[in-house]
Amino acid sequence: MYSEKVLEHFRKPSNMGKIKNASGIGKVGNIVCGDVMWLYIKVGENSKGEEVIKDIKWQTFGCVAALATSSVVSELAKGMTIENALELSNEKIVKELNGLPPVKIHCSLLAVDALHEAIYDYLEKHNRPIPEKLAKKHERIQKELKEIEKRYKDFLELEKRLEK
Amino acid sequence: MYSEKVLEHFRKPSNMGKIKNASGIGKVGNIVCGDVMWLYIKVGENSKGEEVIKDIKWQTFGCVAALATSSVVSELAKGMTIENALELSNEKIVKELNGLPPVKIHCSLLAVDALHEAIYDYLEKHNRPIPEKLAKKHERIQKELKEIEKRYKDFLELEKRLEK
Amino acid sequence: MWKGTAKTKKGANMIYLDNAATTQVRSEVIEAMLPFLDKKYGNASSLHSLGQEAKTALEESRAKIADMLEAEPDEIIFCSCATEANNFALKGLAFEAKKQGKDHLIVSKIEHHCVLHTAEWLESLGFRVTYLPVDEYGVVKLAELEEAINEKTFLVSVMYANNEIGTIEPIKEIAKICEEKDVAFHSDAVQAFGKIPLDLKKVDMLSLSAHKIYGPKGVGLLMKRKHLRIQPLLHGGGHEFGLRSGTENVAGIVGFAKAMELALKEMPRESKRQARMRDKLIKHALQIPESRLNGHPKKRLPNNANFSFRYAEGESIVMKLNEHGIAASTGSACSSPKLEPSHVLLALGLAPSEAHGSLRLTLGRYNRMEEIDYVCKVLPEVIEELREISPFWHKKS
Amino acid sequence: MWKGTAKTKKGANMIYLDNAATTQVRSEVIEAMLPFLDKKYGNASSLHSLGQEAKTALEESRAKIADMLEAEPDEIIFCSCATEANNFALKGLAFEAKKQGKDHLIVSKIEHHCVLHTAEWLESLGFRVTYLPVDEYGVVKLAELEEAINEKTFLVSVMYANNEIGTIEPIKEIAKICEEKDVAFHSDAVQAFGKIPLDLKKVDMLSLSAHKIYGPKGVGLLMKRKHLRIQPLLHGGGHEFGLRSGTENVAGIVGFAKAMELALKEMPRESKRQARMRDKLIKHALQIPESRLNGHPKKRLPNNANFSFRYAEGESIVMKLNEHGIAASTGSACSSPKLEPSHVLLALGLAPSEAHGSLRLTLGRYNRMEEIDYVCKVLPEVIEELREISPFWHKKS
Ligand SMILES: Cc1ncc(COP(=O)(O)O)c(C=O)c1O
Ligand SMILES: Cc1ncc(COP(=O)(O)O)c(C=O)c1O
Repeated sequence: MYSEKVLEHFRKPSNMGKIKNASGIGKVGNIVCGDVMWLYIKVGENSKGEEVIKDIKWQTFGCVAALATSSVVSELAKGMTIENALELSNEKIVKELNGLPPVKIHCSLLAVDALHEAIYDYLEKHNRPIPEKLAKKHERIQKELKEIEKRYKDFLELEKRLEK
Repeated sequence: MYSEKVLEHFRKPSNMGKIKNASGIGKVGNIVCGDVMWLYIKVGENSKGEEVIKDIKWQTFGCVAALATSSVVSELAKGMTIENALELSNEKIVKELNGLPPVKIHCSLLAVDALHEAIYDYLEKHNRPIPEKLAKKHERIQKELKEIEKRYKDFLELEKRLEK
Repeated sequence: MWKGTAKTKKGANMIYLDNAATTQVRSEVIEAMLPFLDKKYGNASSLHSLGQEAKTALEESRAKIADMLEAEPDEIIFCSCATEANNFALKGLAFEAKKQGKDHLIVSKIEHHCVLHTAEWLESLGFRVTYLPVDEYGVVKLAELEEAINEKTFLVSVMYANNEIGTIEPIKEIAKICEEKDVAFHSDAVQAFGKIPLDLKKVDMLSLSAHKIYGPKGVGLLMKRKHLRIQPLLHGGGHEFGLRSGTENVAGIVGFAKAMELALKEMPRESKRQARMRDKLIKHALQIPESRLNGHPKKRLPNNANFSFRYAEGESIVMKLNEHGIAASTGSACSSPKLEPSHVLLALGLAPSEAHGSLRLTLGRYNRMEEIDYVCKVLPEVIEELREISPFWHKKS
Repeated sequence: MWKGTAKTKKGANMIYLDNAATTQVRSEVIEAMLPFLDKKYGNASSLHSLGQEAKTALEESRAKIADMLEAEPDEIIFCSCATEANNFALKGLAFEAKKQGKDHLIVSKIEHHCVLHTAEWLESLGFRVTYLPVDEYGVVKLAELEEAINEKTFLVSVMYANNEIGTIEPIKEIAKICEEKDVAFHSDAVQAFGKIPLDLKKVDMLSLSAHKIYGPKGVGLLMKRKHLRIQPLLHGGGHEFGLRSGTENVAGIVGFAKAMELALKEMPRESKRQARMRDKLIKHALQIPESRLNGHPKKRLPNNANFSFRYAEGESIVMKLNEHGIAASTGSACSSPKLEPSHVLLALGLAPSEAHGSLRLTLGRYNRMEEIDYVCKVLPEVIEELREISPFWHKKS
């Protein structure tokens, strides 16, 4: 069901790990859904003086598609200007992976969301203006998260029980 | 589905044909049902002076089971006293053939009916008293025939059209 | 043990003229199937390589078949036989249509029992069914079809060609009427596929069975257009686009695709060759007194000959022929022999003596003209023999 | 091409630990099937010798199987898979029960999807369904069963052993309750047959599938006691005592009978041998931190091990193992992978991180202890690797 490209990323994912003192962190997904991505970015300047994603790392709990999309998003975004990174779409990710099974398309969404959330986090922390589109997206992501937590309250309680 | 015994009778049926100047004829079944038997008997006396079936022949239109039961009934009845022939049952026929498929059991009934109708015909023609059981059976057979002719009137009309 | 690829195969040294009942699996098909029974045994739903290998074979077969039927791959739903496909088509659409307030379906009077009895079952649940009459050759009456369709009608089901008498139905015209009236059209093409070219552009659902075209028993398919919503007949794990659950019979499906491919490839040649044998059979059989050809004289399958011989009963004919090493059938080979004459022959308006005296000879790719010559010699003898025993014949002569 | 009878078979050089999903067809079974694909291809409903030869093989298989299940031959109804058998059992009885004014059925929460989704479909038609809870090991709660039965209840369906977690249900006790309350009892024994001895005396209906016991895909059966009336799911030619129409898959059925026979013969030895491998797997897997065994520690199938490894996602575990040449599964191998965690694990009360981190290893007759040793070495590495990438694990450590 997975393309060879997906499997390659799954076998040898790029940029996995954590950035200490990251410029921004995006945390998306929820354990109840089985996919969680944390994405770290380090923002810097390129030779032209533009703000770019100097470094990027991620930690993902999830299926093959979740791991592969994390990896490919990190590869694509690395070195990109913030502006361009905000234009990154899940179609682009799916295409880059030579397609994903229909049931797994949501994973590509998740990876792009994680990147954009990290950028939001960076912009907010630095009191920078937040583009309207990004603000809306952030709102949607947070709302969805709340809804899931509400809907699966009992299920999440079980998780808390385990943590003890 | 058929026992080897049934197939033997089918392959080499005994006593098939017609008796000219038969003592009695039994005609049972109907073309709409797909099985028709005409059974001829010649009655005579045996050495003990008893009335016996000296000769027996049959003509049958029907399936393998119909042909085989015609054959086996004729074999069994040949030489029997009238009394014994009236005791011949379809269970006996089925047993003699080492069984019949459930959907074909009715064929064994038909063959015994034909024999008993021939005896009825003989007794009636000679103004002989008719045992009550046989009279009842004759009534039943004739009633069933009428019912079938009534029920399948349209179908039988088609047959008449063909005869023209 | 499996010994390989004889081009001409035979079973039990019989002259097999019952190819409408079932066919011998082709050597090429057995060979295509074997790896999926043996080494490539994965479950097509499993994630690991063995599973994915099976999945790939499954989807390749689906794509090939879709191509042959001018359909999309996700319009091909594999199942266990044509009986299932027909039950699925009728019931699946009926339960869905009910939600839209539609409750009427139309089937021809000469459909296979698996369509007719399904329609009757739906009647027992409150659906209404029109049983469409046919003419004396078994051709569905188009004017009556047009009249029967009303605003509650959700489905018309007419077979592509009849399994007993071989009559080919006017599928294009029926499909056109259904399209105009916006009613779904299903066709049981079990006997037609691989024998005549099919025009499926306006057919919404189509049923096929592998074992009728030199494939294995236990595999069939329903082709169903995407625009048409139907409910599953088998609920479960969600296989086959959620429409037919149950672990896919990969070996069977691979064999099915292979059998279809070969059937289409050989069709031009085989249909001509078999038609020649059929025509010889017809010519000789009709020289027997009081015989008739059932079905359409022209619009009939190249491999089907169906006769009535008055005063010779069908089962007995078949068994006499069997004694001569010829495998034939009286009507359809459905369940165990029943007492009623064929519903198809009755629908044609045959008289009792004709309906009970029917013989179906269906040709296949392993038949040879010499076999037919032998049958032409034996058949009149067999009919004569049986008529000799029959009371009616003597009455006449 | 078929090369014959290796005693130890392997596909694609994998260590196959997904025997609950499907199994490799045994050489003996392939050999039993082949003649019925090749020379003995008759339709079991045909009157001629080729047909009768098939019929005889069919009925001999039926008689053998009836014997193994302590049933009568006419209580064995062949069909295409266990999915069909389960749909047939539930729907067939439901439509019949409705006529008697009964409309309530009870199924356990951990039934296979083909039971659960069938029950849901019946709900959509107005039937009422009780989904019976299980304890933390997956054992059905008998007291709740007793309470759930009412005068409208026509059926209780509880599987003999669960396909994901291997838990064996208290079938004897359930059957006794059903008998006392005069409710029919159906059990899906797909995973249990050939692994543990079955006690079927008080079971009214039983489902089996051939491909789980080294038989072919595409064959299953429903054992149904004569006293119980059910409606057909597939209407048609009236095959299988009028209860399941469609040309019988003779080759498949002959293979099924053979597979069952061999499974029972080898059961005493194989179940012990496989249990030893299972126990080794369990011992080693539970040494991995934050792992748990799902299902009952004692009352479990000899060939099933099911684990949760927190913070290592199931699909990824399976695919990592696949990279190491090990074929495993996360939960059931049903349809294509879905997003929800297994309904079985949820019914046990597992937390999200456990439910998403499950791994099912199911043993079979071709597995060897050396393979298990290798798996015990690889598994901890794989889990470790995946946890390395996971945000949660780092948070903890
Ligand atoms: C026209 C037609 N439809 C349906 C069927 C049913 O096919 P199967 O027995 O494979 O279910 C048959 C054959 O028996 C047939 O000839
Ligand atoms: C317990 C159980 N029931 C039913 C089934 C369905 O079997 P099949 O896919 O052969 O229809 C399976 C296997 O998938 C199973 O494990």
